[in-house]
Amino acid sequence: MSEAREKLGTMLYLDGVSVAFDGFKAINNLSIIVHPAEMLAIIGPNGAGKTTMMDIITGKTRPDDGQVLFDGRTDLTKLDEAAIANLGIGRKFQKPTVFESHTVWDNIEMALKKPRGIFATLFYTADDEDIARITEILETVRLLARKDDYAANLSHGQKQWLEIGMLLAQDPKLLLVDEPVAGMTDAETVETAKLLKDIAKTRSVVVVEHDMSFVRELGSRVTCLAEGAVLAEGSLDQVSANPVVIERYLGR
Amino acid sequence: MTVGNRMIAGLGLGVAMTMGAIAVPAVAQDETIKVGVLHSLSGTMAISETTLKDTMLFLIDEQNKKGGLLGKQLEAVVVDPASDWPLFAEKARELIEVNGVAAVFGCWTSSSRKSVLPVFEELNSILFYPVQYEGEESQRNVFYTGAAPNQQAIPAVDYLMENEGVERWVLAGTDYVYPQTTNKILEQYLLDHGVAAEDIMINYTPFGHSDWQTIVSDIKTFGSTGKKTAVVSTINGDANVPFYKELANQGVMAEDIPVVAFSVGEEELAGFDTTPLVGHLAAWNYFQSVDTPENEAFISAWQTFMGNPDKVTNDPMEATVIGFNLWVQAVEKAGTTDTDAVLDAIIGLETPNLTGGIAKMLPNHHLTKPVLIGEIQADGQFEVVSESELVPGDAWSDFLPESKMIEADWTAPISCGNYNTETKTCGGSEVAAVQ
Amino acid sequence: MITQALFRALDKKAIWLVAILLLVAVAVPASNLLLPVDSPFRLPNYAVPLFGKYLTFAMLALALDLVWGYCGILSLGHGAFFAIGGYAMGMYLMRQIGTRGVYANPILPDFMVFLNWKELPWYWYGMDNFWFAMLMVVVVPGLLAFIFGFLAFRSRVTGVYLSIITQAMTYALLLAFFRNDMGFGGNNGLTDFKDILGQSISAPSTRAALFAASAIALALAVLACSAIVNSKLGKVMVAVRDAESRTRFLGYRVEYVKLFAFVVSAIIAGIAGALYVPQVGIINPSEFEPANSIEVVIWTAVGGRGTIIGPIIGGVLVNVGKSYFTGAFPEYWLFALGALFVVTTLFLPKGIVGLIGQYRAATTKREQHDRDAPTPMQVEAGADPQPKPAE
Amino acid sequence: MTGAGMTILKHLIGAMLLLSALLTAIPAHAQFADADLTTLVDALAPGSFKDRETAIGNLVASGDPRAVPVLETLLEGELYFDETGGKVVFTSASGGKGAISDPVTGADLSDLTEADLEKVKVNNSLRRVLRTAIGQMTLLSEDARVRLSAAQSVLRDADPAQLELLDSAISAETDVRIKRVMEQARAVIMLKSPEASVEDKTAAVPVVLAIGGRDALNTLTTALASAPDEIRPTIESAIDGLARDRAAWDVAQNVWFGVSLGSVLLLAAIGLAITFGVMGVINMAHGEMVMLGAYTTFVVQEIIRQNAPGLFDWSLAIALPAAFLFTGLVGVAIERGIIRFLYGRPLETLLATWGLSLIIQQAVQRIFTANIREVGNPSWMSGSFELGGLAITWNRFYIVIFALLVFVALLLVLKYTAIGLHMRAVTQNRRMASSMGIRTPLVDAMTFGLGSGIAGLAGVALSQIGNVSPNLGQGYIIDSFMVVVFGGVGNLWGTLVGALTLGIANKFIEPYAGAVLGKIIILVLIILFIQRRPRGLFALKGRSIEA
Repeated sequence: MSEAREKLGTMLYLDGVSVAFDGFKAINNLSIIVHPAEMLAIIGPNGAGKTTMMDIITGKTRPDDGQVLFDGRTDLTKLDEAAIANLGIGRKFQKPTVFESHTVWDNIEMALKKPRGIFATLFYTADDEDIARITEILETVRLLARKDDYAANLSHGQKQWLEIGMLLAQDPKLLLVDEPVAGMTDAETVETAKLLKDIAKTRSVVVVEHDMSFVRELGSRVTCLAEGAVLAEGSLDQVSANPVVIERYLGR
Repeated sequence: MTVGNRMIAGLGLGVAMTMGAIAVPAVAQDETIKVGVLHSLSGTMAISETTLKDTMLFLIDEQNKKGGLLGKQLEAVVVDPASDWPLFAEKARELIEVNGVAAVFGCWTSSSRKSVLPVFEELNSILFYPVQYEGEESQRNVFYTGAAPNQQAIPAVDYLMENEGVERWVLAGTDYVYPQTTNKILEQYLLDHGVAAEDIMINYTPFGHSDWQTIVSDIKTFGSTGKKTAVVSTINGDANVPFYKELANQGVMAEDIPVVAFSVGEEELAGFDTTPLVGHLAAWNYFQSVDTPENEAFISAWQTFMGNPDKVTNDPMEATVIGFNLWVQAVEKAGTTDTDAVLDAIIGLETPNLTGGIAKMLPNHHLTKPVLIGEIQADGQFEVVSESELVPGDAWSDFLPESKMIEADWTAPISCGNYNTETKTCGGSEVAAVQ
Repeated sequence: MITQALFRALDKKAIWLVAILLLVAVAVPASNLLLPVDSPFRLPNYAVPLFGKYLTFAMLALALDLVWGYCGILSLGHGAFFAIGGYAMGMYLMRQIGTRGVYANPILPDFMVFLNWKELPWYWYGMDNFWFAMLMVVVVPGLLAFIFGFLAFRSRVTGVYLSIITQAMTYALLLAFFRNDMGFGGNNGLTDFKDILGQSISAPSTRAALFAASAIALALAVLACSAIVNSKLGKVMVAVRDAESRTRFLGYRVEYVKLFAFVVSAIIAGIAGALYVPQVGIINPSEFEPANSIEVVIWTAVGGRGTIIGPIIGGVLVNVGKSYFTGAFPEYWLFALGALFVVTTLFLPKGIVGLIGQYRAATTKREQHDRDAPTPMQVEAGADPQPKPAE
Repeated sequence: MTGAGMTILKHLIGAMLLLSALLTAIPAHAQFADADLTTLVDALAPGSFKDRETAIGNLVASGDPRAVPVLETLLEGELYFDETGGKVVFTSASGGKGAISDPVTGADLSDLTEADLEKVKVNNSLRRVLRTAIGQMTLLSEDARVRLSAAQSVLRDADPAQLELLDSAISAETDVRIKRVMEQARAVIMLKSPEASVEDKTAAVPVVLAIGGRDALNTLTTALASAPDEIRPTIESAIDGLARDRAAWDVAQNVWFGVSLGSVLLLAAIGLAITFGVMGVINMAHGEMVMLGAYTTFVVQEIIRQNAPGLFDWSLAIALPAAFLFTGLVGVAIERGIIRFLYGRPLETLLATWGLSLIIQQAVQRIFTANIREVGNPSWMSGSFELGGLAITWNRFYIVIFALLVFVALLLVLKYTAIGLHMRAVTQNRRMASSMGIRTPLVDAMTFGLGSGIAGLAGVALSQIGNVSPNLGQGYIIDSFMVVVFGGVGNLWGTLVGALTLGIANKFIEPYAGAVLGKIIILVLIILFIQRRPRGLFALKGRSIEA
């Protein structure tokens, strides 16, 4: 009973999830809960299963076992990537993945929350509202000046921002952000943290990150993963004080 | 200029250049008589056809040494249709329209011949087709100098029945029109001769089939019921080498199960050691081993021309030679290379076969030929074991219900390729349209 | 909606291209039919169907480019759709022969009489009707592409795996059509056509009309393709080509995008095949040869893939070259052709179009972006790498 | 029953026999004057095949052992006659000592000229007659090998007319093996002969049954038709037993055919598994590497034929390293000249190598002409042997072994040698490998060279079963790609399993669907299979693969 109620209020609910590749347990009985309009930072050593966890949530990898629910009701394990994306889950990849042979503008336009059907797409023409929305997003991610440039010509940091912009354009309820500040300058990092915190006011955000100062900047709840399972949970201070975490991840 | 119109300008230029390139020779000088050679020099058929291209060059060279034709030198125009059937049609058109050839010698496969037929009909030119084929065709502009089914398949089966006492038959072929038709004719022929249906096995394989284990093993099983069994092979060109190698290795001896082939000649046998295959048969109208003065002279002149004393000769080469000789005679008789005049002049002309006897151009555009049955020898040559009288080529098989009442006669008053002797009409009005 | 899409398609390049094609559609027949025979500007009769053939090849290359250049699906079996379209047309032409066949059978084509068939197989029904046959030209390649694509894309078969199974498809069809039992004339295929829509197929006027039809069909295909690639769907196609799984995470059904491109492309190829057959006068299984499909890939690459004009240039130029060299250097032309492919890949990675782009880049600086945009192959290599070795 | 050893022995003896028969001088107790025998021998030349058959009969009737070499020479097709005088002679080709010699006396007849000599023609039916005749005449020979072959020939013909001769031979025979063959022959004759008593026939059934295999089945089936009612059940049950055996052996035979086809596919594909599977080069010129290997074999054999014919049986052993080196070098040249500019652009390699394949084909055609070239089978690769109810041809047998050897060798090279280690390192992470001091360009060239060299080895093997022409490679390229992709790109084991699976599946479908339809079915199955497993049979799982 209480379990059902517990699920009902969540944005993302993982319970007892396991997956193995050729016998290697990448995720082992993992349980995580994210509430609406909440930010969760996930830290953990390499190979802890962070990216695999994202793959499971976004439908790229099917878990062998366990429950993955979105919005307390929708079973994500039955859906494919596109369906999950259309439910309102956006994902930003570890390595910035933007469409390099398209302009910045087109990248956002494609991400914009609009009917994704073949013919709807074929006959789509941007109306004023869409143009305004795209402009607004480009402003937010500070790429308006480069809207006609090919994405390939952006710097690494700009690509990261473009991808975040694409996430925004999708208007998701839940954002999965994988190492958003890798390759950014300190100033950019601060900006990014601000932006994410802003986003988290209205949406749920899961951030995977190695950069401890960035995580501190975010000031959110922290979960530490190791070997595919939760090692510790709590505030960053609590987690980083945890002796097991120190031994397994932070070192010394 | 945008990229687009630059490119389009380029395209236009390209097309214009091609037009130029192809169109210029059309205004050709007339000091020579041009002869088209339409044989594949690349692709799968090059194995068989390049030799015929060389044969044509050889014949034209010889003719020019004799002073040419009508006081002019002959000039070969060689193109490469690259074993690509639609390209045959394109190249035929190019030879006739652009190069203005007086006649074309070419094609090997039925598909290539079928592909060019409409071209020769439309442009009213002449094709000499030098390969044995399935028959069921006689076209006004085409001369079939290879064997019709009654000049190869049926005599071979007769030989096996009479001399080897064969009672059980495997008809093995590549799955295309020539074997299908030939086997259809043979099946009917065998049934007519009292062979039971269960004593006939028909098997088809794809082009270039290379794994013959199962089929050879099946042949062995089929042939081991105590009844004398033979294989009639219409297996195409390059699939033959692996087939014979498998026969040899599985120990299918000619004395037990003879294989008689219609598409295996000296060229194919040059591809392997024939010692284990001695005694297997082939039916042709020509073998290199035939001992006549004409043949001896031809072989030595050919080998000298090619600069290779081991160069073999084969049946389609002889068919090319006969076709060429008849065309030369017809042009001399008509005094012109004009198609209609040559078509009229050539009927009834005669030239000696290289194997003895006389090849006469019949009104149905086929020839009289002797049928030779040869046994494979250890040196890759054939030993003639049976030689028939001259057999006139029959375009329309008498053993198929649909065609037994059809005759071809390109002389007046019938002048058509498919005259129905029952209805006394010509089948297709294509013919009527031309006339 | 549709008008908007069409309007978008009419960018400057496309307008030029369509205009030129329409001009060619008029000029070539006019030059052949209207000018006196001795005029130096008159196109000889044989050239009309020959040029028509080049245009159908260009159309086939354009079709391939839609899936390969824009959507990243390297099909090594596109010749199959071309051939099927051709067979549909061939069946119609065959039925038009009627009693003019050698056996004078009003219903059965000669090769069926020849093989002792008694009645017309069901799939030949209706093919004597031109419009029904034309429907089949579109439907059969489209349906095959739909079924094949649905299975393959749904299972996320990509890269070389997809290329090889498309090759397997055309190879299987090649073998099947070789079989005489299939009822398509076996190795000889369908030939000896007489009429199309009551007009003699060898009449210069029919030839001219077929040429014009080919040029117009190509112009329409150019319009359709540029409408698609300039639409948002076209952008999604390129997105799929460059980063397939990213596109998925944006919520696009990649399999449907691919399926759409594949089916449209197959239909264009089918129409090209249907126009090819009456101009060359024969359709037979060799059109299914895997080597033919590979050649189409090469035309596209030589011209420059990922552009609308590139495959058209490639399709025409390579075939013009082939026509010329097989006649002029019959014994050596394969060296020339082979060398062309090697040289193109080594020195013209973006094809002939890329060469023009390079030339232009050297003279102007304005269109910086074009040049700096990644070429399809660079992106492809980055985004869709060969699987890592197993050990 | 007799087992493989026995049958192989038979096979070997049979092969040696013709030679020995020619060399063994049979002691001549001439019952005939030279002149009389000469007349009989000379009668072989003129007339039709029918006349020749009569002449042979007369010669056999003479019983003169000197007739045997004459008949054997005739069987070989090496007996000649002088066109002018009609005299039948031996030439050097027929084993005569001098150029031309008298077949009866052995006297030198060099006054005859070669040009006048004409072959005495034989055809198939005459060959049969000759074999029977020789069998008959040598059944009582003193040489055991000759007797064995004679007995086998009698067993083959099983002519009731020879019963008497056979009986006397059996009673005189001391060698158990030969005696058994003779008894088998006698049993077959019994079953055939309408005059034989029911007891004789009943006794014959188990003897025939013991021959086993298809031959016994045929004999019994034929006998059943004319058998008296009393022994029908015996024969029928014997037939049932044999048919059951046969069905089981047929399955085994299909498996063998499949393995053999699979090994051909494996050979053709394994080089591609390196150049395509490991390096990612879509190598359309792979088939041409195979073709170059086959032509290398041809060239090696030509050189041997002209310079050292005695070494012919070693030609393949010489061709293997030659082909490996030659095609390997060509591969290195291709890699250095073209492929290295195309890394990271896998599809570009398709175009360039396709162009290359056209050039190589055309070049070979210019050099060797388009005609099929003869590549001979060494004697140890000719013929077949029986293993229980399986008939296995030697060339296929060796090719299976060879394919597996190449596979194992390649695995070992990749696993345990430095170059193999470097190859794997470079293909997995080029930058890392190069920063660790591996000379990546050298390794690339070596890898491509290795793949090409293996294709060359395949060419040597494939020249033994197919034809050698410029198009040879085209016949294998599509199948090779199918195998590599079906097995899973980049996985050698996948290539092995893929090749064998496709081979065996093909051979089990072929008897039901025919060769053409069978191939179509296999292709459709591959397409469907790839839907199920989009990365082939041996795909790796995990997230790195799917990036």
